[in-house]
Amino acid sequence: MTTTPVTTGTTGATDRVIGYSRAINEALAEEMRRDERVWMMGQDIGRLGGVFGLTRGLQEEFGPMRVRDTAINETFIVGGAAGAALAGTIPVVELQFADFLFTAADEIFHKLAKWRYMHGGQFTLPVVVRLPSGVVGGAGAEHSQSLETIAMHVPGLKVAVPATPSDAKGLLKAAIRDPDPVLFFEHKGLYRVKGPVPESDEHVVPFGSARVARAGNDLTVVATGLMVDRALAAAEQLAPQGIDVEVIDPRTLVPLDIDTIVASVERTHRLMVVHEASRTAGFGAEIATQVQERAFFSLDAPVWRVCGTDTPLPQDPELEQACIPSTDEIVAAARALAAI
Amino acid sequence: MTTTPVTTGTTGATDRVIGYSRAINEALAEEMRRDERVWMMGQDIGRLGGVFGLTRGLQEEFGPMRVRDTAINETFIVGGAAGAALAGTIPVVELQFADFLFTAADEIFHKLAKWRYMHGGQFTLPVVVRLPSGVVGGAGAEHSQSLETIAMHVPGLKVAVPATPSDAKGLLKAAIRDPDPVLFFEHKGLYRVKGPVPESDEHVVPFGSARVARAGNDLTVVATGLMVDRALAAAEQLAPQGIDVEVIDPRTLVPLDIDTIVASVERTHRLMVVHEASRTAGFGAEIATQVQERAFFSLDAPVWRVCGTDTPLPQDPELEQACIPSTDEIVAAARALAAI
Amino acid sequence: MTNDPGPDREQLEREVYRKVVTIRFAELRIRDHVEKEGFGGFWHPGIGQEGLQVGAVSAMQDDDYLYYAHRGLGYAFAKGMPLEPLFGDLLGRASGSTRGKGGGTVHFADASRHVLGQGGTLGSSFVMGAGTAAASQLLGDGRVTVVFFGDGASGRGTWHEAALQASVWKLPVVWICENNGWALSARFTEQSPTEHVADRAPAYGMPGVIVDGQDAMAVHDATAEAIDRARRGEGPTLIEAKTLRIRGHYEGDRQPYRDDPVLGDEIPNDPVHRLGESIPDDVRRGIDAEARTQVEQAFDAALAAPRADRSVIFEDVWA
Amino acid sequence: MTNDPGPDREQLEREVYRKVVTIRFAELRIRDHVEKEGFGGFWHPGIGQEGLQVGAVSAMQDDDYLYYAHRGLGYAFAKGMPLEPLFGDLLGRASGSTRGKGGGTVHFADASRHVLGQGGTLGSSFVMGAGTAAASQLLGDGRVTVVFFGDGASGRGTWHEAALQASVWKLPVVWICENNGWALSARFTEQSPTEHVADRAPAYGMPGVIVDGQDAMAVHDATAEAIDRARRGEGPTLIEAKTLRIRGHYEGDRQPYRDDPVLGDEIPNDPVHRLGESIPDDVRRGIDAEARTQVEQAFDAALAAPRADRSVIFEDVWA
Ligand SMILES: Cc1ncc(C[n+]2csc(CCOP(=O)(O)OP(=O)(O)O)c2C)c(N)n1
Ligand SMILES: Cc1ncc(C[n+]2csc(CCOP(=O)(O)OP(=O)(O)O)c2C)c(N)n1
Ligand SMILES: [Mg+2]
Ligand SMILES: [Mg+2]
Repeated sequence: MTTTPVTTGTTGATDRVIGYSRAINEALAEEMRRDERVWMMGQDIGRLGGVFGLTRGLQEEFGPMRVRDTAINETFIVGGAAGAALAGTIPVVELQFADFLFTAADEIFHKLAKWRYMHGGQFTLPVVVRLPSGVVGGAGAEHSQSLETIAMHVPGLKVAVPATPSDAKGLLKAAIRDPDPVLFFEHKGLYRVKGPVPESDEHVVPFGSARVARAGNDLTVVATGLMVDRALAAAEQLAPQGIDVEVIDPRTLVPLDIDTIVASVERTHRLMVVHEASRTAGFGAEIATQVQERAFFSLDAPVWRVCGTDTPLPQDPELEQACIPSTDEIVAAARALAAI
Repeated sequence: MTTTPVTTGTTGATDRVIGYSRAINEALAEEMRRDERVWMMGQDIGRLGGVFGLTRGLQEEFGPMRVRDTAINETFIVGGAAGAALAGTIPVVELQFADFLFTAADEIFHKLAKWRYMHGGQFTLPVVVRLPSGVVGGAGAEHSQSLETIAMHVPGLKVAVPATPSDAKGLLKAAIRDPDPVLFFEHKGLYRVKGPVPESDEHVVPFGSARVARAGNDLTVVATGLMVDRALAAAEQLAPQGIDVEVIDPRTLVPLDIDTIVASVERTHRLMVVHEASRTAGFGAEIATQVQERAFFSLDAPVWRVCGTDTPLPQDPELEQACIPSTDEIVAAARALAAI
Repeated sequence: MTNDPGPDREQLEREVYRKVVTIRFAELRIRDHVEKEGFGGFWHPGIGQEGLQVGAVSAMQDDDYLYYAHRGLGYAFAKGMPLEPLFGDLLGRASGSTRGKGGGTVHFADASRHVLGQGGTLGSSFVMGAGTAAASQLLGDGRVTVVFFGDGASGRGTWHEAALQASVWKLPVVWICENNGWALSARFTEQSPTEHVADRAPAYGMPGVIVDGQDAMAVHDATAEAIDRARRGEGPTLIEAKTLRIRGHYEGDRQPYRDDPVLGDEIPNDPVHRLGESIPDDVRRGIDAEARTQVEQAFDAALAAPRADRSVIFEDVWA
Repeated sequence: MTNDPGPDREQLEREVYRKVVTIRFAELRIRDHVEKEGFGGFWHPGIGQEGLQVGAVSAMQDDDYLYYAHRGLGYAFAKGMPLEPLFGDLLGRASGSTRGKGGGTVHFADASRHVLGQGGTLGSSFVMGAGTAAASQLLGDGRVTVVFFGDGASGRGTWHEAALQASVWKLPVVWICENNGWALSARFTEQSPTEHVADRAPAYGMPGVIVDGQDAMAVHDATAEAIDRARRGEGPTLIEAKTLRIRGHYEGDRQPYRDDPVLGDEIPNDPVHRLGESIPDDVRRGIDAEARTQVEQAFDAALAAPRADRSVIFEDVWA
């Protein structure tokens, strides 16, 4: 079942509590103010402000040339961004649904990922592709997927998976400032979630630094996106049962901060990875494999995964929730794993 | 460095020694003779017989309507195959390079993989997409990739990775007879390799049954495609050093015969996965993870991977070989792993 | 069904009217439900576009293949699908044509009636439709494939790849563009350098026909001609039916992006009225009453049907 | 460089001749190498198509952007890239423009000369080129982007998406189709329902210009006009240069798929001869001799250069 919006993270002195959507919108506005070369294109992002409202007000402030509505042409949106980057601009483009990366896959996995390499490092491709991701309520098999693992497998793309408003803002700002192409997976189920965000134009979260969302000693749980809050909720349920869970959110999959995860497992001796993406060949397998490669003799039990089903996602909003991990499933799995 | 073509497998009484290409060509011809609904389309497959010569002679035998040359339109080749399957035919299509699945990704990962599911099981999509895969000599970053893991991650697609002429023929025949869509990854580097193939129109290799290419007791090596021969060569080098390697070729990744792998590891207590695909989030991670999930306490050492580099592939034929596992690397890694 | 004058024509017109008015009631019933009960997912209303949908499909034979678009149920109903499974899909019921699973606002199917379904990515049916037609050509089964799409979808590259190949191969396929002037928040005039989608037909060596989409019988006739042409082996035709998007992109869309007045409930050039004109009042009233009852009963039945069981999640991944 | 008559024109013609003949010698030198030494990868000869490549690029300003196609080196050389790095790429040398790594037969680049490279998937430069032009429009830098492509590549959907958007946005981009009648083993006539690629231009609301691709100066003039138009903000133009594929798809292709006689070494309507006609013999001989030497020296230097070190494999993945 859907979790209701919750506030995550601790509030600092100068933090405001704002929504994940608002945080993204602020990052876009601030970076466009900071650097004239930054611009955006995508379907319905201008006059409408985006199908999820993420770009609201930006066309008013920056005009129709810097916040540009395209036709229904994903290969142009992404491939055009690659070409525009070669000409000295910094395009931040939106696909309406992360799933649509398949309609521009040559542009993402060949052009963005490899152009620099193929041409001997003569160019940089500072492009950000914003990808509203994950299950959100009846959007169906081609509008609900979590496809970040594919981006992790193809070398040349950085991959962000923010789980909180603060990270959404800070990672997006980092992505825009990064000279490399970034696939930025925003979770649609988090858009309305609120949380503390530092009051600063320079709130930039570096790629490759995991966040320990909850410290614990008995079991390490790695989770991303919507699953971070569910893992935290599970941890709260498990604490009174004597299972003290450490929850780690890697925040970016490329680069991946495996050191933080390994260090945690070396203390807890148990690891579980939770992700919404379908189980088989998902990024949970990569994390599991790296951890056992590096800390095999620290592990007291196998690494477990709690993941999305190996099925397409049904369109029904109730059925689709049954395809991704619930807090209850995480609790049950964690208890069983802790008992091994 | 490139291995020279070798003969793999044992020869049965009624076997002939033929090439991997020839085996594929025979499978196509036999299945088209057997079932009128089977037909093919793709670029240059008719009059030319395919850029790699795989479909030579087929247009002569079956005519230009059943072996049909298309324009340069990968979305049509795959999406059209999906539509043609709905109308009661069995299309076997070729993309000139496996990499081009990115130019038809919506058609592969959405249409082929999900159409049946989205429409409540009313349709079957018996489509085979033939995908010449892997490094072959100076073809470059967008013509040399091993992308089978992506197909493994997206539910709804079966995935074959034949390593021998016999399996190429038997699996292709199984693929054509399968009611589900199959991505058939042929390794370009194996096209000229010869091996024994049963003399029978009914040589069908079932999906989901791994082949133990070499029995051994000290270490299990799982390898696919071009890597099977390298793993076998490594095993021969290791045997006199007292390391008896079992080499398992899963032959299909979806479905995956994990039972055979787990059973082997329960005897050898050590596992190494070798693949040409780039390391991170490759299928080696999935196999490693499943094995430690199911046989953690049988493992005496971490599961290791010997894989392609996490880089795009350079176009230079020498440099590209340095990006994929060599026999020497497999030998070195196996020795180190056996010593843990 | 062909374009005869005389009694056959009259019967055809009544049948088209019956289907159009049934769909209209269905559209209104769904709107009512969405407004009052809310709804899991999005509903893209086809209200006002029913005439062209029914008109075109009425020119198809039973075993011709249909790929519909996302705006309403008119296409599928016109092809013979009963209302209950359509509502069932919409409401996520086990009685839906997709057994409540793949269903919802854009997916329904009926293999027996050759309603082949729809992809969630716009424009994916261009290539699929051409492929279906290629199969018919190969099998010599005499079937024609009809593919509906919006003006927005016409910009996708799959159009180009499918249309070139279909034309060169002379495939039996008919493309019907419902040009309602909008693609979500974007006006067609902002997405197209030419005035009409049909202006692109010569690039593909195929006829481009523009027809008034509010005139169901005109769309029927244009489609019948294109289908005949396709069946004769002369290749594809591009039909552009000019229509209007009466409601927003989805039911509930307040259309803040519009600078012109949003259309009210009044449907300009309403296909229902237009078709109704030539039908005697009492006959028309009879048809209306029956249609209304049919819709109410089917919707109630769908509402009363059970939701799909979770076990269906794992079904139909593999054949 | 504009289309003046008089002394400027004469100088331009000589410069075009010099570049065309240099590329011709380069083509012959490479063929020789491929035949004698073999070659890692494929070489797609541009022999016979050099005239149109050089003619078109000669109409570009230094800071205009170039996306070339896979047939030969003419485009890049004409844009000012020296021969040695081009040969270096071809031969996998560290001295290649891509440092011997991404190089080979289809990738080379020169950021300083705005030679932006090429994708291995045909048609990917349609969308990239439109994007580069969109950046120029945004920055107001006055630059024009020129995109070369083959008749086969014209069938890819990326063309449709890029061309529609470029036309609606009036982007400063010029599309140049080298129609050599073949896409690998497929004749253009089997891939296109229209006689000319340029017949598709009206669908995109842009001018479509057909020009004799063996006439370098005619291609120059057509390109100059299209570039002017683009620079004035009037949007894209589609130029179709009719040419011939003299050798097979790749060097060594025996073209078993052809039912007509394969072209020999004689180049019909040879652009070299055509350009040479108006140049006095002694001047021409001087240019030829210099070009020949230049090619020999550059090729020898490339051959002598070291191969790239394995360490480059891990470079340039990230900035
Ligand atoms: C490839 C793809 N891009 C974007 C979308 C999101 N989307 C759904 S409907 C729509 C507008 C479609 O406009 P049109 O084709 O004219 O149909 P209409 O809604 O007007 O009937 C968009 C952009 C999509 N489903 N698929
Ligand atoms: C998307 C894609 N499909 C197929 C190919 C394989 N391929 C390379 S060149 C070629 C023929 C190209 O023909 P054309 O565009 O006319 O150029 P020409 O070779 O005649 O110069 C093909 C099919 C490719 N590189 N990319
Ligand atoms: Mg529309
Ligand atoms: Mg050509």
